[in-house]
Amino acid sequence: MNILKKLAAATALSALVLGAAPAFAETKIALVVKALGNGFFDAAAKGAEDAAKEIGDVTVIYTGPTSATAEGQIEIINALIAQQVDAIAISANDPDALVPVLKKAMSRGISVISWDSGVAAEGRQMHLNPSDTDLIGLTIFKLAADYLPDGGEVAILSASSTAANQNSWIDAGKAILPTEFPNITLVATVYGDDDSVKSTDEAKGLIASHPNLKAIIAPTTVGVVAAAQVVTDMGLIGKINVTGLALPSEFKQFIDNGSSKAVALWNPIDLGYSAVYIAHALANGTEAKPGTTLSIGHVGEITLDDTNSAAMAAPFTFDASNIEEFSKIY
Amino acid sequence: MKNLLKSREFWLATGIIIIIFGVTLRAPGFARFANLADVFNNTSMLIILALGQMVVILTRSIDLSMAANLALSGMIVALINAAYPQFPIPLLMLIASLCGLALGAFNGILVWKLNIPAIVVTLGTLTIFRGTIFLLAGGQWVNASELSDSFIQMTRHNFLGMPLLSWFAILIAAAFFLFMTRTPTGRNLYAIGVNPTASVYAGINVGKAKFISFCISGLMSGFCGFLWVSRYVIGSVEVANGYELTIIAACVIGGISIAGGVGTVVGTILGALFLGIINSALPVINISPFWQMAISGSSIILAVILNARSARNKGRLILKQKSEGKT
Amino acid sequence: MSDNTPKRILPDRLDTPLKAALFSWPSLLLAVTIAIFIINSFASPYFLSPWALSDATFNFTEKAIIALAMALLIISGEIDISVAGIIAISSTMMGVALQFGADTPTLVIVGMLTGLICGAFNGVLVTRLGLPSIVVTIGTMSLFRGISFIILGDQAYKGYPESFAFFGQGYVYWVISFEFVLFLGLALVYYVLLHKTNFGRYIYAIGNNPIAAQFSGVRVARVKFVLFCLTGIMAGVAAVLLTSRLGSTRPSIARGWELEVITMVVLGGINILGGSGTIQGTVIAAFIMGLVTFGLGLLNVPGIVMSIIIGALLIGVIALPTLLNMLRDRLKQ
Amino acid sequence: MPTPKLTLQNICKSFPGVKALDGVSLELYAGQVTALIGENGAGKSTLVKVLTGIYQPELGQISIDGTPIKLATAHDAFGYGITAIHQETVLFDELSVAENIYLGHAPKTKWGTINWREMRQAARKILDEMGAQHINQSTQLKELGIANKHLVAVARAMSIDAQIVIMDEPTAALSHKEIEDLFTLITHLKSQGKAILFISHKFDEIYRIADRYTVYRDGQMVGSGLLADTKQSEIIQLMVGRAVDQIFPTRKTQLGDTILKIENLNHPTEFANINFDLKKGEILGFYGLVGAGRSEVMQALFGITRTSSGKIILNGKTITPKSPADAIKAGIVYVPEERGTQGVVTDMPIFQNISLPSLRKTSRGNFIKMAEEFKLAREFTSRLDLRASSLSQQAGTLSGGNQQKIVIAKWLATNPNVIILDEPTKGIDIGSKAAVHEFMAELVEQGLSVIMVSSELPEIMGMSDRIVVMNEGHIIKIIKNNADLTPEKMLVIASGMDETQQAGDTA
Repeated sequence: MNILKKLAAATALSALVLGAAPAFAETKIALVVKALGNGFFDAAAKGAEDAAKEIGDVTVIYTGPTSATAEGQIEIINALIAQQVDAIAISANDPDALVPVLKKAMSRGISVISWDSGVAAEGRQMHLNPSDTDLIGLTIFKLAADYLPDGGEVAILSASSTAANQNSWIDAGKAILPTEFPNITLVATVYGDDDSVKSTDEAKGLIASHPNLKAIIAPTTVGVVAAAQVVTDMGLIGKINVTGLALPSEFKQFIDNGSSKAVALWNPIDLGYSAVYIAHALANGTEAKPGTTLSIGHVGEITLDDTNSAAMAAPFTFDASNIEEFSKIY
Repeated sequence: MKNLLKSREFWLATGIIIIIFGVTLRAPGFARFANLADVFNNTSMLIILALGQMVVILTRSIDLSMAANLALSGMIVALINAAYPQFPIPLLMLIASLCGLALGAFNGILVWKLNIPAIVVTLGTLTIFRGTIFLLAGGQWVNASELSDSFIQMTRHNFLGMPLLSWFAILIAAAFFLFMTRTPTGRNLYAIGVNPTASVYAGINVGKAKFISFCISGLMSGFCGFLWVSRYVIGSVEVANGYELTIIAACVIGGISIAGGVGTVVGTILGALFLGIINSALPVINISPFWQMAISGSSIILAVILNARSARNKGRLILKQKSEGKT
Repeated sequence: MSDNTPKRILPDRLDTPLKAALFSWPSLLLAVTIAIFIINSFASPYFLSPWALSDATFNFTEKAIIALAMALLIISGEIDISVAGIIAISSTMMGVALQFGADTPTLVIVGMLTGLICGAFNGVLVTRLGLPSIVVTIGTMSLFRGISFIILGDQAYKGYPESFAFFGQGYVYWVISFEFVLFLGLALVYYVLLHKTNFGRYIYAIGNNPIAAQFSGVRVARVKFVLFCLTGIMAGVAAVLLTSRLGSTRPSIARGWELEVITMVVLGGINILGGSGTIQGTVIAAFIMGLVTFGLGLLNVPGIVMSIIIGALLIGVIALPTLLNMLRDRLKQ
Repeated sequence: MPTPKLTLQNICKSFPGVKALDGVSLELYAGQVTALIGENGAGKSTLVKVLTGIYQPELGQISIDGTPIKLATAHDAFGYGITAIHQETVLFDELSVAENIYLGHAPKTKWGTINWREMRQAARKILDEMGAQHINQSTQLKELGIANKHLVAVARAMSIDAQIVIMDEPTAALSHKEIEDLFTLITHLKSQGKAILFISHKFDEIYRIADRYTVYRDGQMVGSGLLADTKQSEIIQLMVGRAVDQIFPTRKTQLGDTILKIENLNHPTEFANINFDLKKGEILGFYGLVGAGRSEVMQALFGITRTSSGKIILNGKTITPKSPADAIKAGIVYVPEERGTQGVVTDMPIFQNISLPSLRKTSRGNFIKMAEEFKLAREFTSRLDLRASSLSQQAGTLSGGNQQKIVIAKWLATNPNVIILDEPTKGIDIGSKAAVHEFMAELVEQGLSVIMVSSELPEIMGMSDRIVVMNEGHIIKIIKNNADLTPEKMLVIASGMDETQQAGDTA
């Protein structure tokens, strides 16, 4: 006990000597993503930086594991807790596994929000959905249905089986499928783990096992590229339409070559921007409870629902007419 | 004929044919040439990598760094291609190969000159290589839109009905076959695996032969680094993560003895194909892909048990010698 | 001849134990650890906080607990690549038990028992059928995790009882976590087992020369079998801790841990070819890996970059004695 | 006097703590066989390694036809036409016979690749010339027996057209018939003008085949000359540095009751119908050629080899040892032939080696008590007069003789009933050899029973009370050792009653 007190004293001392302690008023917000290097999250980080500049006195720590695992994120959160960040905004690799460590963070006075891919309610103060879950579910199926006037078989190539956001969109889509698109049959759902190779293999598997497949829906930016590449390679352009959620800058060539008619996405820059705005507000005393309205800079404002979640704008559709323009932005 | 029935390769090939036949009963399209060619194409890189690993295992070593080497070499050419799209593709292929060769040589030097066990060396370099990728690329991925079209098309060009990727695998397999059966160096690699002491007496430099084997596995990793980026259209830290154990698994199923000196090029190819076919057959016969891991695990164990049975030490056979002498 | 020459009595040792200890591998590692500790405390102002240090331990204790048993296994000349697979299947079995309404003690027993069964399975394959352990366990690695995938598929088990959370999240006293105390306790047990018991001596003898050990009456197969079981149980314990810490089970749990555990053991000075090494070394190596990872994490350096340091350390420390010898030879000439 | 084909002058080679070769010389002549004679540890195998380029001597000169050469690698030796046939065949089990013959110098095609067809044909030709028509050039080496592997090794020597052929105890594992074939072959090689170095322990063979001799003792050359001018006793005198009949201790034999009885022991492939008994205070010698099945029988008694049927009765009780641990518990211990791999744990300290089978006794409740271990080690190392700097010294750093003492000390510490010694003096120096023999005598006088397996006739005849002769997995005869027994008789019996064989002249 005594030694530990000394250690604590030494901490304070070294902080003083080194002068590395942050300025008092500065708010440190950690933006934790599923995996580093992913274009979608890099765009979100850009938005986060914009928000930090606008608010002032905010430092954004952009971090994440190199492979999309919950264990990797836990290690990072432990390091963030030790650094005494003021807020953590996380896009989670697993909705359940991260709960204990995020609870610990909150108990140490850190504000925690999830964005993009959520964690279970007890592990965060609020969740920022990029868009309305039901709307995304509808959109991804609609993108497929629009180009299948006669109906047919479709299959889903998702991210990891534990990704909360993808799962909720797929569930929402499945729920409305019988009523909205009665002549579309969903024949399979497979998981590419946001890994290019696995996604490629899974896409090939889908095509091999379902000869009548008309469309692949990939609600993940990694999977959609892999699926479009497979369709291109196998010479199935025109036979199988790839659709889903894609980053225009990464996906442009597949709209151009016809392997995909249209994809959708929200603006990841806005998403990162909003996450930082909300995290800053919560870190500075705003309480998140159902009905609270939060202002998010130029994006506008959002209101929390019963589950302390809020949704941003409807997904935006990219097709041959506008992909050129948006591929220059994100 | 008797020899044929005794060979591992024969039984493995039979097993593969039975699987293809069985799958075809349930999914008639499976045995079509186009589909089988596709399965082969999918397995091409595993074949090339397993052949590289085979050479190392034959000399009683192991290379855990192949997948990391592949990812690093791949990232280097991906970065070059992203920055200079006009850079000639064959030159990129060469750069990736040389890069892999250099990394393999680094492993080899540590094993040869410092006498560190291969498993420790490659466990170390595996993490070093991965980390270096992150530093090189600054944590970014190189994705489809950044790579030039000619790079991406390199593995996809159709030539005589098969993609170039398949042809690369066939050419390399043929080269390995010649190398392992027809060249003195290839035979020396076998010899040092069978009996290192005797090899020294036969004038073979054991350390140098191990070095050569690591150069070969490195070269194959580097070349596959190029193929991987072109085929999967991505360069990232996570490329082929954990693949090192799949490569070793292919070798083991193919009858390469971890104790060195035993195994053939044909066996290794069949081992890789076995994994490839399992991989592609499961979804076709509607078995959940979640079964795949357990099946490949069981096949490894089964293969090891069968190999061990055929290689069991038979003792001196003193009494049998006598009966031989009488007849 | 022996009648007219006086019988000689050999001294027990030439070096004093202290001198030997001072130049041993663990001492070198300890020096490295202290150096890393000092560097860390200068590099980040947050490092020396008791809570931060406590949090840091969570990153490596589960792996280190497996490393203790793995150390013994590697000293005996075998290896177990399947430990992460065992974690997956143990965690999954706990999840299955949970579906049948198991309480916390039952969950712990199920986790450890699954580990034991898996370890015994490896042990039987290696000792009964005489198969090389590195290949067998590459196979069982896929098999064990594969069974998890078959059972769970894309699902997860969650909703573990409140009391179960103590193992991976609870604190015994102030910042001292249960995990950490358990690790230190197990380290002590393994230290005594390896260095102070007949069993430990047998392990060294087997690792140095299994045939001579067998010819000296050591029951080689039995000892190895027990070691595989111990490794399995430790993986089971790690599964309990990790499942409790994550509060849920996925089949992809602890993926890639096997190589990290082995790295820890080898860094700890245990000869991968068997026969030598100490528990002290392994424990210190666990701290080194934990401290390097956490120290760089505080600077927000991604884990993958840290692996360069770990990899270089691994090769460097193994190469050091050889390099020094080469240098000495050169100086002699 | 012709000029030598190969000359070695003043060769020195030392290892940590040992001067293996101390200024030795050697001359080999074309068309002649020179026998290199010396006890184990005299430096013969080191010399072979120097000649084949495995070891580089610190000093001295090697010349061929008067021209000085350097043998930096095994490849160099190859290039100069020097080849060796080793006592334990160093060949490649998994490779084919043809490849074993041609590894490293296979015939090539114009592309630089190996020409398998030509290689097989050439191998066939050489094997035929040697009279080895029965060996198929395409079979894997592991399918062959020991004698045939030797023939392959000889074929390898022929294939490089070696001018200098070294044969390191080539007959050790061969039957008399096979030895005859080998001698025919050597005569053939002589007629081709090859210079042959023949290393053997067996004087009958040396006198039959060799023209010259060179004797080494303790790393030094102590004599050389023409065999025709020299009597065997003189050579033995040179070899051991004293008269032979002093080697074995005299002892009073007092046989007690039967302690061990073996009844009809069988093994599916290694031995059959083994029956013998052992009395308290007896030394029972087991004689036969290498590969006669002696070690296999011993290992069955020690629980390593499983038997298919038969009984082992110790002190009137039938025991079935399933592992060495069982055998040790029953009181049967085994000093193995392969000391380095089966006897001592080379990287462990001396005291731990000695206490290994007795740990239960030196510990309390399975917890090690090091003081007890040291006490045990001190007691038995001093009884055996072990030479080492301390009890914590690594066993592997000691000489062969001292390692053997550790193994024996280890077993005595278990307080056994029966001690089996498998080639107890193989590869150890004269001094330790005598000490081991003396100690054996001491042991039996104290009432222990000893089974001694040996291929050295003098040792068997000098030490045993009775001799069991084995051949091809069977016991041929059990002979009482008395003044009537001559080495000639023994050889005739051991060769499987083949009366046509004449043993060479002996002293």
